[in-house]
Amino acid sequence: MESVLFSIDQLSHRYADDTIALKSLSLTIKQGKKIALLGNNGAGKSTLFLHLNGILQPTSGKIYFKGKEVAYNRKALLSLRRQVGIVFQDPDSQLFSASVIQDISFGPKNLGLSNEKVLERVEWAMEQTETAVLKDKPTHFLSLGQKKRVAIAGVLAMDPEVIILDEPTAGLDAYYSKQIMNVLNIIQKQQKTIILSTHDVNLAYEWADEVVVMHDGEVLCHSDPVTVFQQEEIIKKAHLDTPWVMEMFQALVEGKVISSDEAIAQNKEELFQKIRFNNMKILQ
Amino acid sequence: MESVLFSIDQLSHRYADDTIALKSLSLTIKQGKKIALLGNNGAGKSTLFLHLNGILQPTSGKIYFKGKEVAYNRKALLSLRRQVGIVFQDPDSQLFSASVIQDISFGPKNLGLSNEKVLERVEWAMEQTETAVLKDKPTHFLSLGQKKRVAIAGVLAMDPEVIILDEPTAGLDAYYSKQIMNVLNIIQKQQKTIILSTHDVNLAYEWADEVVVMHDGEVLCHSDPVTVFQQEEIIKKAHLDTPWVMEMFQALVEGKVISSDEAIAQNKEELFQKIRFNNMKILQ
Amino acid sequence: MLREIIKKSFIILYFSILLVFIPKQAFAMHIMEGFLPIEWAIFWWGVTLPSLIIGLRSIRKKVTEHPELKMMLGLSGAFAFVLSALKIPSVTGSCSHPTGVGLGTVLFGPTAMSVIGFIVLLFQSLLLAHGGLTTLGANAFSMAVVGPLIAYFVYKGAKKVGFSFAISVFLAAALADLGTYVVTSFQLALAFPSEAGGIAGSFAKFSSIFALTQIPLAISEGILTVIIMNVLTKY
Amino acid sequence: MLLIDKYAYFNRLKHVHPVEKVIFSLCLLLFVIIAKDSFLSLIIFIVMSAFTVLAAGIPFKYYIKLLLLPIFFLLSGVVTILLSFADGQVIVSNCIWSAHIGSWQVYISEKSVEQVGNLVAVVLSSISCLYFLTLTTPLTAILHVLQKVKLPLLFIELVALTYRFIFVFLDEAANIYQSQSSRLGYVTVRQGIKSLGLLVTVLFLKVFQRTTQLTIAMNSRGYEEQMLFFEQSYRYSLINWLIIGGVFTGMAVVYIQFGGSL
Repeated sequence: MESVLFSIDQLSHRYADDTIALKSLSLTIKQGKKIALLGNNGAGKSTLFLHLNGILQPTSGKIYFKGKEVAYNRKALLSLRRQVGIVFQDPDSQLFSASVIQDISFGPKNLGLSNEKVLERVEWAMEQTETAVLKDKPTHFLSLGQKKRVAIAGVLAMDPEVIILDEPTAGLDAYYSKQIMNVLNIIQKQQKTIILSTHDVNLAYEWADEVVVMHDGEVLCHSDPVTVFQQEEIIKKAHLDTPWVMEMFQALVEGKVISSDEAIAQNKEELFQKIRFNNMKILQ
Repeated sequence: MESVLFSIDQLSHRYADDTIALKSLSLTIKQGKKIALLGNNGAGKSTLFLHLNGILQPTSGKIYFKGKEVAYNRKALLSLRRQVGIVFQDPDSQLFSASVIQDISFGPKNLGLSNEKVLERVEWAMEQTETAVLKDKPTHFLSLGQKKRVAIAGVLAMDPEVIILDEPTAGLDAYYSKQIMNVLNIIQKQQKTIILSTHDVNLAYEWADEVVVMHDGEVLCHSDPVTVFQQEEIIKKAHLDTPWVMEMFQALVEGKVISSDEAIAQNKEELFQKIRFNNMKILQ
Repeated sequence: MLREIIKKSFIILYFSILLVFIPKQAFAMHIMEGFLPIEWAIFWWGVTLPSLIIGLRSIRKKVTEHPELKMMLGLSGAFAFVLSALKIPSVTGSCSHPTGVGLGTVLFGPTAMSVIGFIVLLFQSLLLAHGGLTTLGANAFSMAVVGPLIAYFVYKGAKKVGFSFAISVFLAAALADLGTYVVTSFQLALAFPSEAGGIAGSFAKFSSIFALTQIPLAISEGILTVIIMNVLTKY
Repeated sequence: MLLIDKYAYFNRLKHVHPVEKVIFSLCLLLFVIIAKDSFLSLIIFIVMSAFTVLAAGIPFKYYIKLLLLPIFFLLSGVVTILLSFADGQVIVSNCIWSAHIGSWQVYISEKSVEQVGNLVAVVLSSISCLYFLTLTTPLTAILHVLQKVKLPLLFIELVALTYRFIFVFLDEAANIYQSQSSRLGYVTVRQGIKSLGLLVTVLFLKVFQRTTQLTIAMNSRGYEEQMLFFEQSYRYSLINWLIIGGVFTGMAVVYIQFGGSL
């Protein structure tokens, strides 16, 4: 059963200095999905995220969470933020406590849990993100990759149903990026919804169930990765690249290496398999 | 003729807090090359860069610039810094002036040039980096991509022979990354040497003449991109990925789509051409 | 005795009426542009300038030894400005703005702080429309000269007497804040003596009005500074 | 985030020579305060507001909002001056309103009403002069003027650095605040003070961090002891000087003809 989590209706946002960040954007987000948000710098991704957490209020339009309109009184916000966690892009602005364990416990403590409960949550979150060894380290001694994992742990410890991540792999090398993506896969197995923004079209293509392309405060396209990246016009308009697996697949179809009837490869392994398969056909 | 620009001999660096950032590293950098420095966070890339500009002094070992040992008196440093420019990763820590033109003119002013000369240099640098339209804008209204270009312009305006860039494309989307790389290509045509550090193996593979892989304060490997990325052990040790063009090429050779005698593809276009060529062979 | 009580209850009434006028964001302590008569504006500029010059001289001396100090001071000015643009969740439910004078002084000393304070006030009048240019001298005297001095001496004195670090910091920050408002009230009283009570009567009126916002603010600023210094010393 | 700053860069008078704008606004400001004349003040208030809204194109609504900004200070100051206290037995002359409370009386005298009326006019007029300057002149241009009047370079350097990093730290403060709110950091006052303390601490540590990075970056570009500022070229305009001269003459005539008439 796919229940609707967020339903955004004609959402517009205009900042105090009159810049318009979102232009009557409508979007539906279903439970348990892995959603990638693509778009260039300044497309409005971060503004949208801040709305999903109730930090910004719409200039016009409405946001429904689990069918109820989002309200902005203290009690409603408390309940919304308990269920929706955001991991921000710059971990330096997210980690504000002196030590790792203090930082991870910031959220659960604010939920008013008992000390034992908080500790339980924190330990669980550290286990999921493999940050237990960093526990007593001061946050400013961590590497970027470690900081990002601690930031994720801090949100996980609040046990939200939806986790939003702003550019979780930006600035990380391949090794740490994979580590982060592994953490996300573990989380997703627990039926949590994950929404992330990224510049990495290859990551989005291979990882996401759904891809949302944003440009200039609007949603250009929202569908499964293959459908989205086949729309060349949209990809060009949003200044995106085509994922190389897809580009390669198309080149191989054109080059008659892969038959044009074959389903498009969704990741590197599938592509390699198709090439091996072609080879076997030739040998036969 | 390839003259040697930097010759680094057994360079070690130990910070005041006793972390050892460089371990008797030796490296030769030739004039007019495009060099990519790869390595995970904490490999010592930034420390190395600060040595090349005379900001850090070696704990042991020597650095020669154009055959002469680098000295650390004021006059020698001024001359070194006139010839070697660094663009740092975070433009907010590099741009200290409120207006773009003030910032770009800072370096040339320090060289003691006349106002007209300064203006000439600034205008030239703005033209190269396509920042002339930003001229009168205050720094705080610029986007990240614009700030990065202004930071490059500020270094270019000093007309150095070597330009060092720390992660010039980090945090930028595909569109702005390409813009930065275009700027670098323009600069390189003027016989300048460019050294950049990056996490993006695909960029390094396609762009660089030489790739240097660093790990834990040491140089693991220094050669042309193809040779470097063929050494699987080293790539693994430095937590790097194989560039997809190369990986794909190998898969196609294994899949017998491309003959194993063929030279390895150095970029996407070459790879596509080889596939088309294969197709034609089959048709014949 | 009865008289005293009635007087007090009357003052309370008077303040409750005033409270109605307090908008959400009260920038109470900056004397606004044009409020001071020209002779007083000039007078306070004249009082403030010497301490600015002394401050600049002492900075110049230190900068030749440690060039990075200049960057440090500039960045601290930016920090102090940003601090003053933040809202403290205050005990009264309204929001107030920390001045950061106490914090800066404990860290940099009063002479450097007077220059930084002056620059911050300049930016507040130019970018936030708090205070003004003709009244900058008076505002700088209360907030950038007297405030830092009080913070400095209270902190040193409290340490000497043997108070704990936290209490010394709290007293320094809170008293600097209170001292600032007393000076501002005095400046206003000098410029606008009341008919009946003269300068003293006018001072009583101004200082009791500002006490309303400033005492809770001084307490929250003191607590905030202690929290910050505590965390900072742990780093 | 700072709207005054934004308008300073995007208004129709941004290219006017900053020296002209500074002289225009500051001289009128001084004139208002020295003359202390209600009628003159009202005229100058209208003229300056017209320059700000009509000539520079600052939105009228925003301008009104700015005028209301110091209202608390003005009201509390005005009420304080207006009301006087005295012992109930004293007979007050020239009193237009009074009330007895117990053995005390509170009253408003004719003189204080006059003083307050004049004060409000002068204050309004002065802030209109200040706002004209801040809404039309970017800080980068004001720095240029500070150089022209030969203020100590160290002072200008500190002002310039402060200005640049105000925006860097504002951004960072906003980011930290948002991430704290998303983890429920500001739900109660207690949590709020604690979270704000953490925010300020982190921000303060960033001052040190950025100082180190900035020093390195500046050294790498040949920085020695002083920041050398590039002389920017602005053009003086005869028409502007004529307008400035015209307004001054006009105001002087108003003052001489109608001075003290209100």
